[in-house]
Amino acid sequence: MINIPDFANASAVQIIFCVLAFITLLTAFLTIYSRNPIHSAIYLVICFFSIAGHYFLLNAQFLAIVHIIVYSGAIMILFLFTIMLMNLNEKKEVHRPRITRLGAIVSFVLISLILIAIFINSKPIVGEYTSTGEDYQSIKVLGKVLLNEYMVPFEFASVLLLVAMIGSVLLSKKEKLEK
Amino acid sequence: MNTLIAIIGLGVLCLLLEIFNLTKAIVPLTIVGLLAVLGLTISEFNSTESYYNDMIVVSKFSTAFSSLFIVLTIFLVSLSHNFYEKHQSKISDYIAIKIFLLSGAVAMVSFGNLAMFFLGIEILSIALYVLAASDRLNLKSNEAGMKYFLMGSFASGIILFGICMIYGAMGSFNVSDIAAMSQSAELPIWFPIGIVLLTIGMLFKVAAVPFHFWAPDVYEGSPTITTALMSTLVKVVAMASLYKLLSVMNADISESFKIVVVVISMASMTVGNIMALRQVNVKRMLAFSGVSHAGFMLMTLLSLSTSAGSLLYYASAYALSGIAAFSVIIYVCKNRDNEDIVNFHGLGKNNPLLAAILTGSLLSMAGIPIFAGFFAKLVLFSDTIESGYLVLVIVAVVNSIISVGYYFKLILAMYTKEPNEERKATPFVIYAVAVVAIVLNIALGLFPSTVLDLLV
Amino acid sequence: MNVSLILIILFVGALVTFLAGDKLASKVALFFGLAAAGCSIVLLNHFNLGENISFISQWISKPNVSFALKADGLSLAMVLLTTVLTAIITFSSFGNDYKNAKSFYALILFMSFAMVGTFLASDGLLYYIFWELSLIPIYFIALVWGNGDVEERRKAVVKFFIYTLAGSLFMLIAFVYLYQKAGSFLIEDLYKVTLSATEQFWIFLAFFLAYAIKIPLIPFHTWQANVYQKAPTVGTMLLSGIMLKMGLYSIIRWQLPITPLAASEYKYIFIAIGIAGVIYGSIVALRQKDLKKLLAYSSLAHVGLIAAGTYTLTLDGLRGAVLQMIAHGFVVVGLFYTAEIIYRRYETRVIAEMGGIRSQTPKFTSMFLILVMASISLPATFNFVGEFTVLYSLSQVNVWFAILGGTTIILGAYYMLRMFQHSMLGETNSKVFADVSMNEGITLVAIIAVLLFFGMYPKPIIDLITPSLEEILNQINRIN
Amino acid sequence: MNTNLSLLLLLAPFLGFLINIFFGKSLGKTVAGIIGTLTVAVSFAVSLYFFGQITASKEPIQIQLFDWIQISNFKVDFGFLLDQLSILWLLFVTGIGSLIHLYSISYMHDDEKMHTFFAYLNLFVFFMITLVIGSNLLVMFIGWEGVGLCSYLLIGFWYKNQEFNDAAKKAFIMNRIGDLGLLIGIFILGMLFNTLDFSTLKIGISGATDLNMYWLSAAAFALFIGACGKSAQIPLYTWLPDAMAGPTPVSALIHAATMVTAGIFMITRMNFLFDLTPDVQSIIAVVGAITALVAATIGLVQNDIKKVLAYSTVSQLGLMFLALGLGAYEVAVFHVITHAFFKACLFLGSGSVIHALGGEQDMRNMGGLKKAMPITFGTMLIASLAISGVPLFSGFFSKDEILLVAFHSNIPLWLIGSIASIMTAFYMFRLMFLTFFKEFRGTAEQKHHLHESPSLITLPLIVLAILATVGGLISLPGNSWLNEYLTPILPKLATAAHHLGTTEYILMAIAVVGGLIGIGLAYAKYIKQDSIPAEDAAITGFSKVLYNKYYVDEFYDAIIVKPINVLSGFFRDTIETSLSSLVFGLGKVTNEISFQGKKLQSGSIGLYLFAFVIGLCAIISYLFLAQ
Amino acid sequence: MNNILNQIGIENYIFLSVILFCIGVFGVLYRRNAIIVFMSIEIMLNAVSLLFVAFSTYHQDAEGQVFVFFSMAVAAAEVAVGLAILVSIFRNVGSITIDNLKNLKG
Repeated sequence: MINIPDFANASAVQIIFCVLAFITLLTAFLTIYSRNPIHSAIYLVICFFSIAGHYFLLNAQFLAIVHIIVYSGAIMILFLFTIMLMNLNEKKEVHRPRITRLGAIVSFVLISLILIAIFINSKPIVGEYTSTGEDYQSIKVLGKVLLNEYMVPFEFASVLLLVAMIGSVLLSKKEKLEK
Repeated sequence: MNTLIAIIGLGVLCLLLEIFNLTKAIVPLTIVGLLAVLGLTISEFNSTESYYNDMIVVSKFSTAFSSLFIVLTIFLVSLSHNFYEKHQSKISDYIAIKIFLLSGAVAMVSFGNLAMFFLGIEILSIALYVLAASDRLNLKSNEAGMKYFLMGSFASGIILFGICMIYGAMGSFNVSDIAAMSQSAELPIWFPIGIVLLTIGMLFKVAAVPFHFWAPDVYEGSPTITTALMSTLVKVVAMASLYKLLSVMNADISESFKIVVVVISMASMTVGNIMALRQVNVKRMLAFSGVSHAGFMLMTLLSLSTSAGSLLYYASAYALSGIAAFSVIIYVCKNRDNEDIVNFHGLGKNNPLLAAILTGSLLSMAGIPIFAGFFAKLVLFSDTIESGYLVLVIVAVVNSIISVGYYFKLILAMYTKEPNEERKATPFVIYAVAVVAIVLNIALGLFPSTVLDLLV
Repeated sequence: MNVSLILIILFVGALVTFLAGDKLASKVALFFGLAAAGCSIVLLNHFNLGENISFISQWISKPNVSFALKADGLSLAMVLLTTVLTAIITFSSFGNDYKNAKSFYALILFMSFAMVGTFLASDGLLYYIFWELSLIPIYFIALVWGNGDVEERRKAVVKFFIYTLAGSLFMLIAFVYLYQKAGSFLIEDLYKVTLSATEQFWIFLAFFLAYAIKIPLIPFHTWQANVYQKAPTVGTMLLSGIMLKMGLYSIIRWQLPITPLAASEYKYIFIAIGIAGVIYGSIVALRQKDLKKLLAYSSLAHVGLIAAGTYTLTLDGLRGAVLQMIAHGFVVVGLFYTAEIIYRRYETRVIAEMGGIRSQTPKFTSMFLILVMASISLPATFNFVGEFTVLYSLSQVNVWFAILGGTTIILGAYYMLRMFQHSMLGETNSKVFADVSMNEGITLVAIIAVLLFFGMYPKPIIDLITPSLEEILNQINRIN
Repeated sequence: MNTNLSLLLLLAPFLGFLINIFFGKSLGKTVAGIIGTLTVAVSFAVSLYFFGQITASKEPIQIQLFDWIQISNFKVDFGFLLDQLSILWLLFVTGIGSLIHLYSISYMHDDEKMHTFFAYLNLFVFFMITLVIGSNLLVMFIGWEGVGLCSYLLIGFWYKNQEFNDAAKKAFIMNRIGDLGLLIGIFILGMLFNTLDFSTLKIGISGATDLNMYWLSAAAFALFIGACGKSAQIPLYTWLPDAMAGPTPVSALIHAATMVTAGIFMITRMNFLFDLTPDVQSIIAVVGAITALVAATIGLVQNDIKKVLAYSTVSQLGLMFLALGLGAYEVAVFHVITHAFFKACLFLGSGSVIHALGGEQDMRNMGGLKKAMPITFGTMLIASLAISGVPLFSGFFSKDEILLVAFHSNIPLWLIGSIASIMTAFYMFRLMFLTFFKEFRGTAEQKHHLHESPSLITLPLIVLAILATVGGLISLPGNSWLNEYLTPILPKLATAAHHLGTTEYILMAIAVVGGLIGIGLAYAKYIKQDSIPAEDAAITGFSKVLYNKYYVDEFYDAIIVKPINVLSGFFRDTIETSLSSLVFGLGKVTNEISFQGKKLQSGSIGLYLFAFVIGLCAIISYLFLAQ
Repeated sequence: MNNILNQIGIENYIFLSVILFCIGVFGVLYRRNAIIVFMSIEIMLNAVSLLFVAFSTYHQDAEGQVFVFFSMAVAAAEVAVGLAILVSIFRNVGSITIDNLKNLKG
């Protein structure tokens, strides 16, 4: 069941969670709702930061930092760069036909209701969450896991990035034969 | 594992060759390299091993499918040279992307860890987005790339969500661990949700109804060779990995899930075939035909434990006839701005051999004996009846009948309409690929046991 | 020495014909056609000496499919019909100049190959494969070399193809279902399968659909007349002379013994369908304007009677059906050939545009008349032997069946004689009609000789087919 | 020996057929004619030999050649049975056949296809012999249908005239209706007795104790229908008058003397069956009587000389059936023989007349031929007297026997028969008077060409006239050679008492008087009153009905032929097209769905994703919420 | 060491992620500006990443967090390729409204 946070007796962690969750959802929503792409991008950055906040909350500091670097740093810059490049502003976008918007809202409501209903219906997790006490998320451990057990996927990810790189180049490189 | 490394090495080699200005050598070298890889893979056939903490698990299933993928890639690469005649400067990129795509495909059938699977499917997808949009001055190609990208990323999100739920339930990405744990009674509901989301993501990739909408548009818009790749290699890869995912992670899927599969399978066949009837564009028609074939292949999911051989056979039959068909389409539609049936008028007079090959491949897809497509359907029907879904088989049969309608539309166009232009020279490569593919198809039809019994 | 030899000859023949080039194709095809016919006669001889000329070898392990060719009297009779008619049909086409002749003749031989395979196969799947395979060549023959408006032809041929394929696919389901029960496709194993009444009914129906469309029985015949009309005469001959016999043969070989319960339970209905076809076909034939269409409907009537004979489940019914199948095969080929001969001279198939031919061509008229008489089963022609036996078996079931089925001899005479009268008799036609050429004469004489000889002396064929029919009848009458 | 001879008997005409059909043209007309005649004469000679043999031995000759058709519980041989009945038939078939062949040499000499004509005639004789000597019903059936074929060919001999072809076709189809009946009868007999062989059937039927009367009657009735077709009885008689379209010798041979008697032959053959089924016998008798009367009435007003004779034939056949129905097979046979003589003579005579008039057949355009054609006139007069039942001529004896038998069993039937006889006398002499007496009414040109026919034509006429005169001798009342001869076939004859009492003599007298009245009436009307039949349009009242043959043809046309044709049109235009469009309809519907479906594939990513999401929702909610 | 989930509960993380994910889905469906659609997809991926980390804590296992790296790599690659496609479309059409991409249909 959804635990309505009891703010009176809430611990600091709980309050932080709620605030972060609120910010995350709000900015995510605003990202979509905002009509100016630049605004959207800024909201998205805030959203990413709040997610990083969640990571911090969960004590995954390394991941949080990487997240900020990758998303807020790299990806968002890419977005902004593109937006600037295309010189977009909000006037260009016209409202979608009502039927499409209605469809979007319907499917949004449907999917969220269904997913939430399923999780609510499912057996709640009872009992204490285990805590082994072992270190499992420090940089050291992550590094070991990533470069020992997950060495192959790690290397394979490089292929992924290589493909993305070749692909992006392919799609934007001018050919010699082209006029 | 060796296969994977070799393929990636080959991809890098392609890139290097361009640096050394050896563009001419790329295609032949790649083909030779792929043949070597094929040999390597086949030599590993009977050795079941796992590598690097179960990241890659080589089994009969994986080697058999990997070999099929490699064979298909050889065909596709062979066709590339001709197709990219005017883009010689980029050919290394194209070939390299295809090789990397192959590596993703191989990873998708030989994964032992969901991370490998995820990365494999992403490599495959991203490579495909690029290839679909690769004719970048062509608006259709752009649109195809964009549509595929948007929907594909969406599906990726779903797949990722599914993996996440599985991880939440099991605490591991290792499929053998997951399989072991899936036998225990107390499972959080996250696991089945994860499986279902994963399956839906994969259904998108195989273009099953109602997740098929992208397929016709993307097939039509993409450069023909990419369409060939999508409709043969990628479809087969997606299907094989879906099969593998479901069979590896939990041995028996629930009855209600089977019902879902049955419904989707029926819907795919029916929608695919009916929609294909009125198509004018051949690629689009084959896209819908592919949707219906996806429906057929989904039937294997109903008898997971026994139907690996059937799937392999169906996949081979379908993909080989697809290759043959597309090589003819590439020939016919070269230098045309569309792939309408009009272009095929009179092919029977202009180029009887290619017309015969296209006819053969269409007949194979329609499931006419002695082509492999017939046995493919037969074993599927047999398996499905055995598992008790007679109704599904009847729907499948009705669909086979409908499918004849559009396959024959093309055949009719070739043989009864007057040609609208002079015949042009046919490159040797196209002949070779088409002939070899159709001969392989017929050989499979004559000796089905060779493939059917591989995965027993 | 075994029956696969015939298949090999025909298949190699098809290949060689294709490679021989347009000029030689017809002769090469005739050579192989004759070789196959000769081979089947030699094999028949071996068979009569008691040698085992069957052939079986494992083909696919899972599903369990064998390449099994079993030659018993019934199969051999049908093979003989096929090979001899193929040779005759090939020869009959000599007067015509076909475009892309090498493909044309190769397709004829290939079709013959598939049909022989259908008649010989004793493995359900193999049988099905040959069955389907025979569809492809005729499709192309009708499509590419057919006559009339292209659009119309395309419509007719595609309808034919889809229709027949639809029927046979249901048969495939039945086979697969049976396979699940039997674990093998071999006919012996399929005979052994025990099926409940419901299962038998559905399997029977699935088979029936395939055969009713192929034969065709009413109301599944709508493809027939159009295709017969549009196809080149060679194609029509192949279709009507041999291919529709595949359906009738299959009833005897596959449908009845596999589902005996259903067969005996519902036989009245199916006899009635057959007989309805007789009457319906005859009546529709009355007012056909196109010669080939008229012959098509006459064929519909005849096969209706044959089918009714098979469903009597009596030895007479089966035997009469087989005799009539062979006889009808020859006579219908002959009749379509006469249509072709007229077409070669007058370039029309419309009966009203003919007439007054007799006075110009006594020889042709005589032969045509003999064929007409044979087709309305005048005694002393082969057709009479078959028709008599079939009608006799029908009367054993119920005399009314015989009476209703027997209307064919009245109505048949009516439409055939009317056709003969308006196409051949009357004031001399102003257009010159050259008498039959050497080739045409030989073809027709060969057919007529067969019809008359076996009309008087059918014993060899009766002796050939009877033991195998008795065996099948035992299967039908087995106690489940 | 017997086998070879019987084959010679059978195959000689067939040989003639083959020679004439293949080489006739090169042989020349006369040679073709001679070959045709000789081959039949050979058969006649062989028949005579067999006749001698059988009168001596009294043993039927059975010949088996080979197995023909195999049925599950019996097999049908191809064999011959030469017994008294078949040899009797053989004699007059081949005998009259030879005469008519001879006649035809001259008659057909002007026809360019004379060799074909002889080929067909030979073929006919061949089939007729097969019919007669077949040892079982099926071999008989070969001949039965074979003569039908020849009849078809010969009626339509002048095939350029489509009306003649129509007549030929009609004859064939009418016969086929009967043939179906015959076949059904054969089936039932085969089913009941497991044989079709005459001799075994006879043993089977007479020996059996528990016969199924229902099926037996059905078989007999079915056989009778067959006989109706071939022997032109009501309701299947209309083909015979039309069959006069053929050359006159054909009418004489096939449609008067031989083929049409096949029905009587068959019923006599199967007498052991019919004797057991009195119901069917009465039907036969009634049908025969009515046919006799109806045909006679129609004959009264016909103007075509051959039509008169044709209806006369039908009427006489009716009388024979009357006899058959009353169980007096020997009488029927007797009348068959005498009828063959005088009717052949009449037809040939009329042929001679037609020949002389250059093809004119309408009696209104004849007259006064007596002087020009004395032989023809004389022979025809004899034949007419015979058919009218004037004493001492053959017809008197045979017809009288029939009436006698009828009187003994059923007075109304006798009455009908007698009236028919009177009418016969009337119309025959009407024919004679109109043709030979008074003045010639034809064109001047015809008159100029009038001549007696050549000797090849008159010779057969004379022979037949003699036979028509003395033919009655074979079965004189009270001392019948024929009855004695037929006793092995008709066992009842041995026990039947043949005495001539007062009743018989009175009846005889009545018949003679009746015949004379008929002649007298004709004389009164056509000689005294000098009347000539009116033009077609002027015929009114009942005679118009008669002249138009009771409108039976129109009636059949309206209730059978037209409906079938309409039905055919309906099937062709409506049922066929709708069945066809039903099948196409399925395709069209699918295509239409496809067409509408294309709109769904609108190209909008939003829609695609929407479908994706909805699909996802549906699956998930089905799997996790609905359970 | 205290498991932080004891205070918040894994369910809440699931709900948060699900809602975030659904907002992403909504964005993809709702917006027609391709860039915003891309951003929505990023939101979806991030929602999943968040859940990964939560589950990682739940299981006290590092693999979940490692997987997030891969997911980041994928996200980066996708964005790169996606934007490349977008740029090429923009060059051809001059607009990035995905509703204009309706040439392929039927």
